[in-house]
Amino acid sequence: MDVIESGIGELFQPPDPDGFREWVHTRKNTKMVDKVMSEQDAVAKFVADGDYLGTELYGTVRAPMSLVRETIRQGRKHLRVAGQGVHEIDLLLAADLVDTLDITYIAWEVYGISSCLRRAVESGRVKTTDWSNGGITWRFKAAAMGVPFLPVRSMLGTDTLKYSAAKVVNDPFTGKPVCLVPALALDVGLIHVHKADKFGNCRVEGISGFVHEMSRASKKLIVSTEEIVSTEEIRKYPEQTVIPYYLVDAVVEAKYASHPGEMCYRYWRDGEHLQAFLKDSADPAKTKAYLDKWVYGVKNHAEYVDLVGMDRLRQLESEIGAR
Amino acid sequence: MDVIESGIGELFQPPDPDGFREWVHTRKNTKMVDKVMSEQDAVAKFVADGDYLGTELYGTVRAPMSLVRETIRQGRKHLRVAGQGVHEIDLLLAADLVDTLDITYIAWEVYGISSCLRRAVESGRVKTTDWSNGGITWRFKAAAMGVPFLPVRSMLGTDTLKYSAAKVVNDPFTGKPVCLVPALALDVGLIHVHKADKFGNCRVEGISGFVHEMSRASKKLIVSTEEIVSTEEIRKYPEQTVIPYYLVDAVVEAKYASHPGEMCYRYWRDGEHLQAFLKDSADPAKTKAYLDKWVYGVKNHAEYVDLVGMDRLRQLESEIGAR
Amino acid sequence: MANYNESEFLICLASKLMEDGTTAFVGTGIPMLAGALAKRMHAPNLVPIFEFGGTGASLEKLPLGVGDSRTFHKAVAASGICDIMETACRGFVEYGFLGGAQIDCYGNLNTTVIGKYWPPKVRLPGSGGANDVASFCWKTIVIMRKHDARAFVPKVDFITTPGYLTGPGAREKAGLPPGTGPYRVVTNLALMDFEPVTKRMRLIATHPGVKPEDVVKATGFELLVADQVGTNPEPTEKELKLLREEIDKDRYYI
Amino acid sequence: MANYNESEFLICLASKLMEDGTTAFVGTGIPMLAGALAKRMHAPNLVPIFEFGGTGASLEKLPLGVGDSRTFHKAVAASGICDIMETACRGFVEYGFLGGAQIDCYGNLNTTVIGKYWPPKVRLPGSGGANDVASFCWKTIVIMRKHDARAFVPKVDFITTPGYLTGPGAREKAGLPPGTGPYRVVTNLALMDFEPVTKRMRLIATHPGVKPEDVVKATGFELLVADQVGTNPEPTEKELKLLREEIDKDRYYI
Repeated sequence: MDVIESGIGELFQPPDPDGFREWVHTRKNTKMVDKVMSEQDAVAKFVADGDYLGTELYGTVRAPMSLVRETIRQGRKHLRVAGQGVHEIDLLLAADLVDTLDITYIAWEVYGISSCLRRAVESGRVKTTDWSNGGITWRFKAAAMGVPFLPVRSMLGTDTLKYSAAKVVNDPFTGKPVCLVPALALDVGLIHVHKADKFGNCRVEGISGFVHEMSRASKKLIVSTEEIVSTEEIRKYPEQTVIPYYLVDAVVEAKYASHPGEMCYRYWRDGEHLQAFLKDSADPAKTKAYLDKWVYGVKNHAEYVDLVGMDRLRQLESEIGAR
Repeated sequence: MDVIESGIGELFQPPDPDGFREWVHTRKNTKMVDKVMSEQDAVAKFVADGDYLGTELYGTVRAPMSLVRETIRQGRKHLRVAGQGVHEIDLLLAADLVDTLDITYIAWEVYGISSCLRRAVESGRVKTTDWSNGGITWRFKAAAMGVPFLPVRSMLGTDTLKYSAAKVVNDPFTGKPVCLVPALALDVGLIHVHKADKFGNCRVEGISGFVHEMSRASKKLIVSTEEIVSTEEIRKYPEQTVIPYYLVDAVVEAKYASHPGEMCYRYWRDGEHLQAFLKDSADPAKTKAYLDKWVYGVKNHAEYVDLVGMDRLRQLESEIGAR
Repeated sequence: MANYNESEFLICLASKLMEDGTTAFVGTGIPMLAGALAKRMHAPNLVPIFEFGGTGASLEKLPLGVGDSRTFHKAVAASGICDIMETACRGFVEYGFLGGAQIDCYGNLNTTVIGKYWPPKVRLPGSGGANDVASFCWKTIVIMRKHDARAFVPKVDFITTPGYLTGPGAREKAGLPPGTGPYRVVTNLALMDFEPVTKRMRLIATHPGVKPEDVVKATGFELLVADQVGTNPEPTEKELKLLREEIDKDRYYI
Repeated sequence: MANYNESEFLICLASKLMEDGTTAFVGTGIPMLAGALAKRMHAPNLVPIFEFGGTGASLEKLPLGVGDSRTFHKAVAASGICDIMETACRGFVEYGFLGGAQIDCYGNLNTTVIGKYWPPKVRLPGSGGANDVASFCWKTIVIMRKHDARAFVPKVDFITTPGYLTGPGAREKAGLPPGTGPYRVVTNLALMDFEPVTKRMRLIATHPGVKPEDVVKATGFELLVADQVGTNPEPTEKELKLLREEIDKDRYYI
């Protein structure tokens, strides 16, 4: 089972299952304790300069936008980021807080490509290592499984593999080449959910994206939630708990936290807001003005909600589809 | 990444992801077609002599007992079986239909050990390869992921590994030894669920056991269900679909099919029945008498239900805990 | 010539490539429009699959991304990216619809960088799920909105997503599942397939008014030409009406 | 000596080893009774974890297996075996409670075969989840109902489940997670730990009326004896009442 090929990309966060276990054993609390706190406290306590950070799902869909904005407000620097992203990573790039990117896709889907990404990478300010969406999610999954790598059958034969940090080996059972992606454990994960109790037991409605994998691959995990529910309710439908409490370090109540993105069954995306940012982001000065208004110009998510305005939010609520 | 150690156990079903893909491409139907049929037709069509067969969850809990009884009634022979099991595998062993076992645990939990297993293996009639529960489920998971193996951190250092067909290699990322378990794809999987629509979209309540992994690791999949629900209902809560229709070959409506085991939120186990079988199974003649009465002596699951009697079943329904 | 634009033509043609009752990975943009159109026209039982978890959505409203709530509205299942990608890896997804900035004669796609890797002249979005889709689906269909020598190049700057790589047998040698690969390329000028022996791109049909030599000339590599080059069907009134009044009434694409 | 039997003593002693507010893998049998008792006595916030998916169940009724509905009654999560085993692999489960037919001085357990592997003299159930539990949990606690030379052997016929394997450093060398291993052995006679340097089993406390030399004699290998051998506490009236009238009123075990 010799290594046939090794990607030449830098491994920004090497796999270390034993180190993860040690972290869990010494730093995580398996007691059910109340973890509800403000977004300021959560980010102050659990996001550090230089952290390797990840967000789920992505910028326009169930994204932890209020936590991302707070991270920017608190000026966390030299972040290393796992990027399947849209608005959330664009904001981090716009605020110049990112040093390295494990990138799979950063753009604006239907709206166009990312000016923030282009400036950051083309200038040489931000270093990149490329992966596929599957590839990076399987990296989270490897960390979530507590193993150092997973075998995958994509990325093979391409420059996506060459410029990644994956390896190719011959499978010792079939003899055929298979790609191995190294486990990716986050220093800190930010996840926004529909419902959580005060201990951190969480539910997500609709697609699960990679919430299962990323929540289990995070050394520190901050959850924001549209609403806090009772533990009695959690215990009634235990199969709906996608994130159990012991994974979670902080629970932040934050209604509309995914704005300007959508939250399925709650509110639709704010297309005007997103497109306005995307347009502004082509110009560094206008990008700064956006940050000044929507991030630095508010003290917290409550003020952000006021700035958006309840009329607008009610409108977005009316535009989301029912089940 | 040399192979440090190779288990000496026989690999009864070698991994073959490309073969699985070819099966899917030529034999599975991605159209949504009505798959409701009788258990007789389902077993006649989809269980063959010599098949590698698996069941989920296990003998006393959400087990596909009606399909197992029908498989025995139809006399399928030379089965190869993946065994984490209780009553369901005991019955297959009692009826002498099994040639080989990938065994992790076959016994009666709180009630005691299995006489059927002892007779079958100690006589040399049934060959075994041993695994841990985690190990065999990760084998299903490997097949479900479409990859030839998964790395795992258990089984290492033990005879469970030595007598398995796993391999130990040095992980090329950390340099530390890790166990590789080969993918295990079933020829046929039998699964009992709470709800399914006519196309095979299925829901399970409570713990999921290994339903996700086994359903995706089965070339042919027969599902029995406590009730058939409308596809409209399925489409209303798509996140509750644990088995999507395209995995399924047959849907069999079978209320009380887990009897004498339990079905969470529906009916509790029939402890008297189970313990009576366990006692009888110490004696080959009494074992045969049990089969004659409860398997061969009824034509189908409907007759089995009559034999058990609605009074008894209502009693078991009353004994199951609410949410 | 009927009253339609290039995007509308592209969407209608891509739509016709979507088979009823089959599974298809639907990416953002043209594939979503084509899928929504196909479901209303000839393929009501098409099962659209979106990489973040939606399977079998109704597509009553146009999704704006591969994870938004329209990708699992009235779906039969809403799981996550691993389940979807692994389902594709097991061979359950027939078609994958993709786009790219550059494509070569073997159908290899670039959506990562123009120029060298780092720092690049232009940083593009990256693979997203495209590499996985093209690795796993039985038939990949590439949609290129502008057929010219900047997009159809002898050598892509970066192979983001595998076509036939360096030619026959190369996918299998790399470890990709056998029997997979690019199947069709749809552009604003023509429809191409891949010649079975050499695995090189081949012109099989042009749009009304487009000559085969126009397509060859617009291609930056030597494009094979089938013995019989057909003509692609124009959009019908019904298709155009559906596109304009229902599917893309906000005009994201058309 | 108060009015209790060996099983009751064993259950009460095992129960006291369950720490409040921590996570513990609970296997079928004695561990379930001990867990149910601990939750009613000193450890109401014990989080019982069952291998087929139940996390944090109330244990109001005694589970009869590791997958039955009582293992997730009023639980905080009900997932599946992979999630649970992987959670343990990531280091989230502190204790694992196990039993076995044979045990050696390094705490290696046999629940697979007596005699040679195949065909064996006696075929036992197999590992079940025990191998995984003992590989991943920080502290494994072994419960042996009969302390004698048939069970406590110089060499187990089959190492189903890892103790310290061949001695210090062997687990790590095999690739098992560092810092893990057997922590206590509870029997009908005594309580043992593992001497930190040699990783050999060591007597640390006997039951009332049992002398250290009785335990040494009943052990088929050379049992180390701590400098200070304590006496294990007897079951209290309250514990016995709970066991007999609530937890195991059907007398599966006591």
